[in-house]
Amino acid sequence: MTALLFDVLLALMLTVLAWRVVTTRELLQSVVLFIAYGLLMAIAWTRLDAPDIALAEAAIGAGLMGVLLLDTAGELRRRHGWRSEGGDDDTA
Amino acid sequence: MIEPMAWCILAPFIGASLAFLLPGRVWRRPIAIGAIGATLASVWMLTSQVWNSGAQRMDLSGWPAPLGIGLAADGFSVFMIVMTGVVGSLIGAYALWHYSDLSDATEPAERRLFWPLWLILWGSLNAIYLSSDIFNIYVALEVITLAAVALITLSGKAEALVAAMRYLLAAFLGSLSYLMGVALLYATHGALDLVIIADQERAGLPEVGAFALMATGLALKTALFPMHFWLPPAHSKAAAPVSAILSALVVKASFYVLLRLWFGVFDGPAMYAVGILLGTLGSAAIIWGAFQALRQMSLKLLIAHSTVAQIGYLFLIFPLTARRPSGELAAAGWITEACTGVSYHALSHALAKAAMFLGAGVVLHVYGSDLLTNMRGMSRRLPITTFALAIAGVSLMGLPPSGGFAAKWLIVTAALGAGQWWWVLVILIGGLLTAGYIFLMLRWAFISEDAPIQLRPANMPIQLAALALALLSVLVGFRLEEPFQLLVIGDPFPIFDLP
Amino acid sequence: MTLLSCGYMSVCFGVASAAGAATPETPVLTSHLVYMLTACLLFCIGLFGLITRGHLMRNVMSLNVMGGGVFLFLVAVARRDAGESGPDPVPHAMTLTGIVVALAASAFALALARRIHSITGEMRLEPGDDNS
Amino acid sequence: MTRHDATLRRRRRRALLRVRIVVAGAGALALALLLVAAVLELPEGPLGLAEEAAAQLAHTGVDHAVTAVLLNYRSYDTWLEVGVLLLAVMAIFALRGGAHLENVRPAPRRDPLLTWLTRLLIPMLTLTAGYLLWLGKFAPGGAFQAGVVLGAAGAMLRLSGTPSLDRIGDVAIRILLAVGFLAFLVAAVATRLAGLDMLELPPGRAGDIILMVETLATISIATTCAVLVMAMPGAESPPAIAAKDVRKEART
Repeated sequence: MTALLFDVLLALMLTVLAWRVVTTRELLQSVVLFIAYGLLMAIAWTRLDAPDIALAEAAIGAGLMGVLLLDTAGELRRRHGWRSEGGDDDTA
Repeated sequence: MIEPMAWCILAPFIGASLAFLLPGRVWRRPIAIGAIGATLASVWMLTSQVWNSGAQRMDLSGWPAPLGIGLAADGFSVFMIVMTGVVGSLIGAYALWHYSDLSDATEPAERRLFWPLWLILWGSLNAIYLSSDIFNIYVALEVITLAAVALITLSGKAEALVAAMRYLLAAFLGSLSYLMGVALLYATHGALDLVIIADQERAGLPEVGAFALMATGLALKTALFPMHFWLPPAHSKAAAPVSAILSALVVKASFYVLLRLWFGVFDGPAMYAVGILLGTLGSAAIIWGAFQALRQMSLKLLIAHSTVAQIGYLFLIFPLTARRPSGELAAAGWITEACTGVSYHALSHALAKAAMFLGAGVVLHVYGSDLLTNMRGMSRRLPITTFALAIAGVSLMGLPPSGGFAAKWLIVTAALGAGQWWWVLVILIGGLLTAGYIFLMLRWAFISEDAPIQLRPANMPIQLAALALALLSVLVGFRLEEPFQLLVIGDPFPIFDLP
Repeated sequence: MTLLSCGYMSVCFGVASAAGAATPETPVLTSHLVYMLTACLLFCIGLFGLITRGHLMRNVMSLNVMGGGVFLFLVAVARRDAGESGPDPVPHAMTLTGIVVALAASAFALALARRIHSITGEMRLEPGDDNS
Repeated sequence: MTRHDATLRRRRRRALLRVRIVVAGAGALALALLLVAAVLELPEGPLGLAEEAAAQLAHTGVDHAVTAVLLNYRSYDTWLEVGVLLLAVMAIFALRGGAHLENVRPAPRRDPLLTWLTRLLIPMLTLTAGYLLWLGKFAPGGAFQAGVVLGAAGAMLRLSGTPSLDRIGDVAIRILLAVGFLAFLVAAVATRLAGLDMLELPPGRAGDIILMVETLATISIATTCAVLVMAMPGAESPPAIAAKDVRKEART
């Protein structure tokens, strides 16, 4: 039962993180949340007896993708200063 | 001795590797010509093998189907491979000139990367037509997507990059949707091989979900209305040979997969309502695409919108092969006409559309712009290209005696046989609109120019490549017997044999 | 947040016990079922993000969220089909392939987005309309 | 007047956005419901290929089932997957205006701490990659994980300003990138010429062949990952493309 509760909690956190990744206003925050999503996904896969995939996801999905995304976000900031930092949204 | 089936994939891949490793000027031409020649030879070997001894199947990695991946070739796959081979090598002949140092329109990077990208794309198109495994099809679809998008970006112009980005996002979404369907199918059947899944019992809701996801993903990749938004910019902003490859060949691959799934995996014909829905979307594409083409002022955009319309005809196969809720086939007795008509339409459209895009490439090269208003005096300056555009237009309109006419005639016959007369109406309106935009396009070519303008000279080989494709698109209308015999080998449309 | 989590948990349990009620001999809620349902949600959340946001980096992230859903589903299926020697390796291999393919496509998309940004100064496809 | 227009446009945009959100939300919700219903109707299992894969494991040359699927049962998929990675690099080269790594973003200034850290980490990362690669034979691990770790080492070299991939020349880079794809290609042709099915590995030597192919694939994957990180188009536009734009303008 504890294991199941852990699974449900993990599933819940994954869902909330995914939702925040797509809805957060701040771009950089979204990237960080995305990396957290990847790492959490790796944990879920360990729970599902898939250590290979967990390893790959941590290295590729969270690691390499994270580097590329952070680098791109940094590039945008270098070019625009803080102006367009969170400015992919002007819905109040 | 390697099977012709394997050669069809290996030959372009070997060519692609060589072209990537040896991009120098000295090697480019021999590698390209060698790869085209070797691939054509493999296609020829495969065709004669299937023609003489029926459908083929081989296991890869030495493991038969549930565990390993199988390659299978029946009449329909060979038909598509031959289409890709003929159209692809003529486009290749054009590209040999377009990406040579004689042409000043391209950059060294483009010339270096076109051949590896196009050859890998060719190989994976053949891989799709031969694959018998739904996950393998997913990987091959991704190879096609990445290669196609990279080809668009080759020209390096801002608008081409934006178009490529939109295409990449749409195709990526389509792939993921397809993959989710694969996951659902695997969860239901525990297998990935098309034949094995087809032999299992139908499984209700999970299968409906899988079909919805896969069909939507593939329709997005095929640019079925209203999911065609990415196609006109992507196909019109690329360089001429790339546009021809995309419009003539790439969109057909995802349609082929959809057709395979419809007949092979899901009991498509039983879904009457879905068939009608797909047919309706196809009709909307025919009307909307042609209507949009009428309004374009640039030659390549006009041709790209025409592709949206022509894709619509392909989707008429679904209502025509569906069963009525009562159980009998809607077009019983006319199934052969429906299936061969649509396959034939794919072929004649590939030939005609490649001819038009290559012709547009010649225009763009000579006039420096593809605005219709700039094409004045073209009939005298570029008689061969004008002729090619006109003939390809005849085939698109479906005037006799052309491949397009034969295809549309067959579809109309099947629709009347099925009692679904409304598709005939759509085809008629679509034909009229097509005639409209073709004449609108050609009108400018026959207006004499106001003042003599300085133009770049066009050389013969590229004009001949367009002309050859255009002539073929008409000539295929004269000989229907062999393609028909080829198409039924191995029973690719499993309802052929029903009364 | 707490409200949301309680709601989610009760939905999960409710759905699963309904499934369990339909076939009484199966366990009420298995962990792979939880993950399968979550996977479906993740897929749809990613789709929602892709349609509603216009920023290219967000599009890439949304697509990867969707991909995460697909892969989680596959891994959960592998767990469901576990034999004596562990979970089914075929969906695992499919997932691994899928992750690499998604990485390749995402890296290309990011590079393309950056190139577009350096030429046009825009990080979205329709500069005029704000569809972030 | 203009400000009024701007406000109006803004309001209309927001309304459009709201419509879009509602439509997308409804669509996604409907799809979610369909999927959830489908999942609840899935058969109980076990269904898949776990038993078959385990039964034949002894003939695959490896002891780890996932590696067996990737490099023996379904090696054709893995081949195409390596092809996808190669394509991603080609695509990025296309964006950069050529298959060369000179002119990648200027390396940052040397930082003593970073250099020290690099010296420490590179051997460790390389060892880890080798270990992961070898591990794949009988435990979780394998070419892709090893390749990414090795690629991270390459990216680190770059970060610390140490000359690495950007100095070894175009031809060498291309060979490193393509060698994984070529390994599968050679295996496909060679197995068939040896009278086996295409890509079929003879049980006796399968382990060695897999290790060889995996090593080559690891090299390609590592190079690919390093190039993906290093060669992302940056602020400076690649000279080839910039020059081209200028020429295009001059012509028209």
